[in-house]
Amino acid sequence: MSAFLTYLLNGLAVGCAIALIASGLVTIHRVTGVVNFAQGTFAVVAGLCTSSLLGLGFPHGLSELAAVLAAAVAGLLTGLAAIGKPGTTPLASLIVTLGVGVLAYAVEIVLWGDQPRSAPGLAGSVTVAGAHIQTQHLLVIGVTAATFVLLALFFGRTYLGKALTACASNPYAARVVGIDVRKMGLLAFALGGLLGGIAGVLVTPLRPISFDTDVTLIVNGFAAAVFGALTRPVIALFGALLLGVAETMAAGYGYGSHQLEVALGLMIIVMIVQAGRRSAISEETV
Amino acid sequence: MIEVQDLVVSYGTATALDHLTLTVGDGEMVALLGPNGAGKSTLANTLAGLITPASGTVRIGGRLALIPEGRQLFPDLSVADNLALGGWRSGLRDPSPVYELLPRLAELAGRRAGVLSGGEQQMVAFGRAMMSRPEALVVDELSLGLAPNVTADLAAHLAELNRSQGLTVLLIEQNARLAFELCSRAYVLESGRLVTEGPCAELAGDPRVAAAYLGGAVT
Amino acid sequence: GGGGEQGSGAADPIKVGLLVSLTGNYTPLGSEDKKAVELAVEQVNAQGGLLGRKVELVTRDDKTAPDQGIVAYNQIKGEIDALIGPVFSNSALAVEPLAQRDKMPYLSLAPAQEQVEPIKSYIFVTPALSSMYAERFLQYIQAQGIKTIAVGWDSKSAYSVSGHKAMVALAAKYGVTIAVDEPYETTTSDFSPMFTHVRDSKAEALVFWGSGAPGVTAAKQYVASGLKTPLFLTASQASKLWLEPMGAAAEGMTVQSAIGVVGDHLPEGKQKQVIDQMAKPYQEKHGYPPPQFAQDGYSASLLLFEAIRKANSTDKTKIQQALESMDLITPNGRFRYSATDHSGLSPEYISVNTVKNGQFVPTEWAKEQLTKTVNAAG
Amino acid sequence: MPDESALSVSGVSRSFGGVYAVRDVSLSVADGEVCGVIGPNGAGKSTLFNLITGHLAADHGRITFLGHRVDRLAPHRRARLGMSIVFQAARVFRGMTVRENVMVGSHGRTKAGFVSAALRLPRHRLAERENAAEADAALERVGLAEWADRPADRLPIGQQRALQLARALCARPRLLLLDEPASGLRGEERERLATLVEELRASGLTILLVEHDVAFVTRLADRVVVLDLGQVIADGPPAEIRADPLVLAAYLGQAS
Amino acid sequence: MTRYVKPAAVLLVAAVTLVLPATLDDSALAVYILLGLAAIVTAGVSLLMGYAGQVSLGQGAFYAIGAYTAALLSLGGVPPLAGLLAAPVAAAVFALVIGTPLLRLRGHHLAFATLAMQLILLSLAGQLEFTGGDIGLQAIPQFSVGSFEADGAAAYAYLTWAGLALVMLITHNVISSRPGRALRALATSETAAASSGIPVGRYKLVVFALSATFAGLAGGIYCFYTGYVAPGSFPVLISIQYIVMAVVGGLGTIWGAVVGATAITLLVQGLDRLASLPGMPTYAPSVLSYAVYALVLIVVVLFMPRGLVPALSRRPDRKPRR
Ligand SMILES: Nc1ncnc2c1ncn2[C@@H]1O[C@H](COP(=O)(O)OP(=O)(O)OP(=O)(O)O)[C@@H](O)[C@H]1O
Ligand SMILES: Nc1ncnc2c1ncn2[C@@H]1O[C@H](COP(=O)(O)OP(=O)(O)OP(=O)(O)O)[C@@H](O)[C@H]1O
Ligand SMILES: [Mg+2]
Ligand SMILES: [Mg+2]
Repeated sequence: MSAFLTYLLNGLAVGCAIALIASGLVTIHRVTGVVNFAQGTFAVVAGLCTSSLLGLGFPHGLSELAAVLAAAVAGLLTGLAAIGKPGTTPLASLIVTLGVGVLAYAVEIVLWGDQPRSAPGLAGSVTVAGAHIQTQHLLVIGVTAATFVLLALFFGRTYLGKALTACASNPYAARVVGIDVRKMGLLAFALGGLLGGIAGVLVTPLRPISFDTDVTLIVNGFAAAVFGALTRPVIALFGALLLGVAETMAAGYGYGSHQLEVALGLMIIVMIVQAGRRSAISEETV
Repeated sequence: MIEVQDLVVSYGTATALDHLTLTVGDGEMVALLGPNGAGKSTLANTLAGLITPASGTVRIGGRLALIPEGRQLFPDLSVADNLALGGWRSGLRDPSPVYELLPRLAELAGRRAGVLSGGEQQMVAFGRAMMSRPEALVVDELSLGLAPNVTADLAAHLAELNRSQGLTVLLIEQNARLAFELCSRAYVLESGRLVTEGPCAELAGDPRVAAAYLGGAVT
Repeated sequence: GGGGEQGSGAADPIKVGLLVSLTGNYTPLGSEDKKAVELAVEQVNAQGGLLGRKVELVTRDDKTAPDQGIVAYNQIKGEIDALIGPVFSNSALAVEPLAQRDKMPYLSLAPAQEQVEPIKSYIFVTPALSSMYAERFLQYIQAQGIKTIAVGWDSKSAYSVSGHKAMVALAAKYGVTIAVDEPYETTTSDFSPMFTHVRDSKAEALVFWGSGAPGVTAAKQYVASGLKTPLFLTASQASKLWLEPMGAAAEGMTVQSAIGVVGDHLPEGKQKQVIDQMAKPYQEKHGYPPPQFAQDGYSASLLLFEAIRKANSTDKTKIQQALESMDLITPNGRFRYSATDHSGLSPEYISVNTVKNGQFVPTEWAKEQLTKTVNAAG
Repeated sequence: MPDESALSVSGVSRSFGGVYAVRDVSLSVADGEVCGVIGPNGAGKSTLFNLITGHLAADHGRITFLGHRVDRLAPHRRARLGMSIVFQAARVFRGMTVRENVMVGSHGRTKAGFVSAALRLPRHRLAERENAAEADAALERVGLAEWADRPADRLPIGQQRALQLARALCARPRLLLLDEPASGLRGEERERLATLVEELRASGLTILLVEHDVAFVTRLADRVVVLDLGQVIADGPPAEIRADPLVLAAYLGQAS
Repeated sequence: MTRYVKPAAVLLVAAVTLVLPATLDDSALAVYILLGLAAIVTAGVSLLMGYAGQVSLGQGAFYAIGAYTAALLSLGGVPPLAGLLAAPVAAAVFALVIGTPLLRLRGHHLAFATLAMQLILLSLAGQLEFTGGDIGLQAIPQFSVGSFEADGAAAYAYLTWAGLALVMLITHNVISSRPGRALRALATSETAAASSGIPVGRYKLVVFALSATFAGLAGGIYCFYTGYVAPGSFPVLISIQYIVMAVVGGLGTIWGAVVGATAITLLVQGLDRLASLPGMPTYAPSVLSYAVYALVLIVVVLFMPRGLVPALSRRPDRKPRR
């Protein structure tokens, strides 16, 4: 039983880290309709920044904060490239974000070299009902919970959140009612950068980060975000948790070398079942 | 309220509006007629600042709202949110005045706008424009998809607003009978140019206009 | 293909191909290899070159992708006299059949077992094979009186898969039982299931196979998990790439390494001298001691240079013949290639260390063993 | 009556999250009949059309078309049996010319598959030429002939609707469902459309027509069905319907 | 006048294609072959995405299936020609089998599912005995037909470009006819397509399989050319690269695939050459190739959002057909 609980709790923590990447993807897509393949980059930038700042002797807290802000700036810059030019289609923007991700490799290598870096986080572990879990994992779970509550409230309840959603739902109509779609898109990218930064800062103590870690991060994050149709944070969170728990459970019960297949296969099956319930005509609302 | 001087708008190489000049005075209701592709919607979009003209000037003397062609709602948001966002410029957030005018929308408030029927969407589009408390309103097809009684109600409401608050209206409408009933003056646009203009009563008598716009399936 | 020797007047440089990953996943490894090979070339040229000719490097990037390795090889095969090949096993395996077909002397930087099983006459390996690391650990484990172990291994890494396979095959020989046999994937980010299984077993040590990120992730989570079973790591972790992110948490952990990594702890002699010949200038130039991959690159260069000297020619067949009778001490240890052995090294050149003050320090057992080995080699 | 009817709908319902859009609707349309369907906004007219054409699945009820039970068939199977629909919202195929759009209409009654297309068999070329000719004829009929080579998505709204009609005709349907075909058309164009519908009726086509222009419906329909809140509240000849107090209250208001 | 421009251009391209392999050296030929293979796969991506509107982020999986099929068969003693012909067939059959459930998904869901499919497939190939695990399959025999053996790179170049010509011809014929119109129609509206009698599900499946066929063919040629196949040869990034090629060349154009594949391959190879020149600092290859590649990509996509072909040819490729 305690083994099960260990797997479950750790799986939730793994899922939460994925969810943070997904949250940025969802935020940006929900507002701009762009799938941001540079999302993993924001986490990498924040992770590398934290590691450098801590290395330079800056205190915890300040280092992390500065790193998250740096990621937000990276988000804004990505946004300027991806949606700054009028008439860029979402597909073109997607390719631009891919390009930005690659460009970031060059910048990161010049600034930080190509070796993986790490940063100290919360040390030690706690035992909950006989289950061991790292303190840093608890932190990840806590921050994720808070982030998603805020995000869900922001998009679901606040006027600004709805205006942001409106931008991707129908950009033309958004302009008709007077919303500055471009500015809102940039805001979303900055917010996406911020969320990616939070993910990076939290994950770096758990696993080393190098310039190309973004690929792993984005694959998982993309899976979770797509689960929530790239627009619904809470469902994306469920997707991420499903992914994380499935992976840990697979490893826990003897399928350690098939974690990936089990987790991804499960996601595909759930998606197909969901899709069976939707009709084409209701998805094609004009 | 609306002053258009020598306006030219083009899509790539195609000219949609060709040196167009027209005015709509404060508190006036003016109809704009024209065949498909005449450039009516292009003009509406230009007035709302959504298209940048190639040359010429557009002057708007107050807050302008547009009811765009084809409803153009936010399909993923609820009816209530669609209406609330109509108040982005005016700061009005509470859609209850619209519900009073269109009680049907109150029933639909929580539904996703994308699944509404055509006419229901048109009502939301109308309500959304009202939420911005416009001083001038450009309507691109008021009656589109609406049941006759609803069309009549909305037309009456526009007339009432015009009377009580001096709302300026530029009405683009294929149902010329309705347009002539509601408006005092009309412009007729063809291929991006004005071909006729004048008081509605006069135009209704013009045989060419009558044939093109008033004819049809009248029993 | 072919050619390249027609106009080999005395002034023409000897061209050595270097094909490593300079972009892609294996960049950190490939770039260390490149630095080391460049250093060796610099040194040999400073001594007047080989056969009175300068040595020139022709470097290409395999982008950590086999097909790109092939493209790159095809681009340079016409102009080079010998090749130092990819550190990424898959690239190496892709290029090797071509090199064999072209009769191109080829020194591989990849540790995959398959390169020498079966033996291809032109293909030689410089890093210790993972089976050697496996055997060395079992020797150590036996010496420590440990009977039951747990093994964690990356099912997606060729290095780790063959290391695990060798360990399973050899365990009985050293009287060791494997109580927990736990695969994971390179992308695994949470190792708590493995630690839970180890905790619930009788294992007295956990041997962890893996390279890159999992090595750090698992070791950190090991510390956090509070597991008491000692953690044994293989040579992939014997570099600053692992030490730096681990920081103080690494203290006391057991990590294997090639002999070159612990040069400071060796008795004076030929072996120590060779290690210093590389480590000192490397440290000066790059600011940190040469990691394992750099040693591999440097060793490969020394082996190739020696073969050319012995062959007294850049004729490819002659170089191959010289390699097959090679006996040379390098930072990786003493290589004795033969017609039946193209990996040349033996487990005796592997050290088992403990991390102390952020350094790899050989255990007492290892010190004893290495001293014996080094003295025997002279 | 069911025997000679082209289409018969009986007891069909469909709800969305508890709200009935169509509730226990039964109606039948005789072969060659033009049946008008009117009703307030949100009455369920378009939903009914979607149920008939199969784009939505009915919760209950049965639908038969030309003697086939169709309520379980996929939309394209129903189309192949001879149903064509002109949607309320214009759905033109982007990135294709007007003629290509119309040629798609003939898909259900032509054969050439991937293999014969890939190999460019002579039979296939011949079929293509015939299709193009038929598409041009359909375009001529709806007055779009001169637009044939233009990209369809740039057409003004009115033309897009005409294009949809041409595409439907190109399928040579037995039953044509028109959802507000006259909306967005001015007088002259309405007249042309009315004439076209009359011609089609004369050629024996069965037509279901939704339209808010009551004058248009009364002129063309043999019979009018009135829906309100998903249910049929009246069914009869146009003149009768226009005088029905229930209909006046729910739909026509004072306006007519 | 313009009537003759297009055939003339096609003839010119064909002539250049035929002459090139004879004049290029091995190193250039390698690029030429990989470029042709990439173009074949990209043509499938372009057909699937540009015409039928379905996104696949897993096209590399079909490439891999083609390669493994041909490799396993010819290692098992089957004549290479039969192996090569089996490659596209196997890829198509696989696409039909997995497409049946996967194509119920739309848009991003489909993109993710295909990506995951490739990850799963590679992971399995890396663990199964008969596929050679992570090490893969080596010493695949040279391609041969009867007694003629293709041992020089030039022979593979001809094989590749013949394959590409075939793929382009099929694409061209398909998209401009009845099934092609149906595909282009369902890309905009599945509903409207279905009401015109188009069996939407089946058509999506067929075009998915057709694009897989192309990728499988390329994979078959690839395995004979390199003589080596392993999971690492088909990373997920390769699938993304095909999409980039298709978009850069111009989605929904026949020539876009070739132009996109050419532009990207030459750019990448050129940068590679430049960066590994002697005297470059250690980081140069990565920094230079990442930075320049990214900048070129961004600039092209921003300033030619519809791709190189439409931008260069002003008139869209899709001519109305009579
Ligand atoms: N985005 C566009 N790109 C190119 N041409 C366009 C575009 N939008 C409209 N046009 C063209 O501009 C002209 C005017 O179109 P507009 O939509 O303004 O006409 P309209 O009078 O509103 O017609 P309708 O009565 O059908 O609504 C038409 O010829 C149309 O084809
Ligand atoms: N997918 C759906 N989900 C929820 N409600 C729906 C959905 N589709 C339709 N409805 C509701 O069903 C009712 C009937 O819609 P329908 O489109 O059939 O009306 P209609 O009679 O065609 O109206 P109109 O004349 O305005 O076009 C409407 O209230 C609509 O909001
Ligand atoms: Mg218009
Ligand atoms: Mg309707």
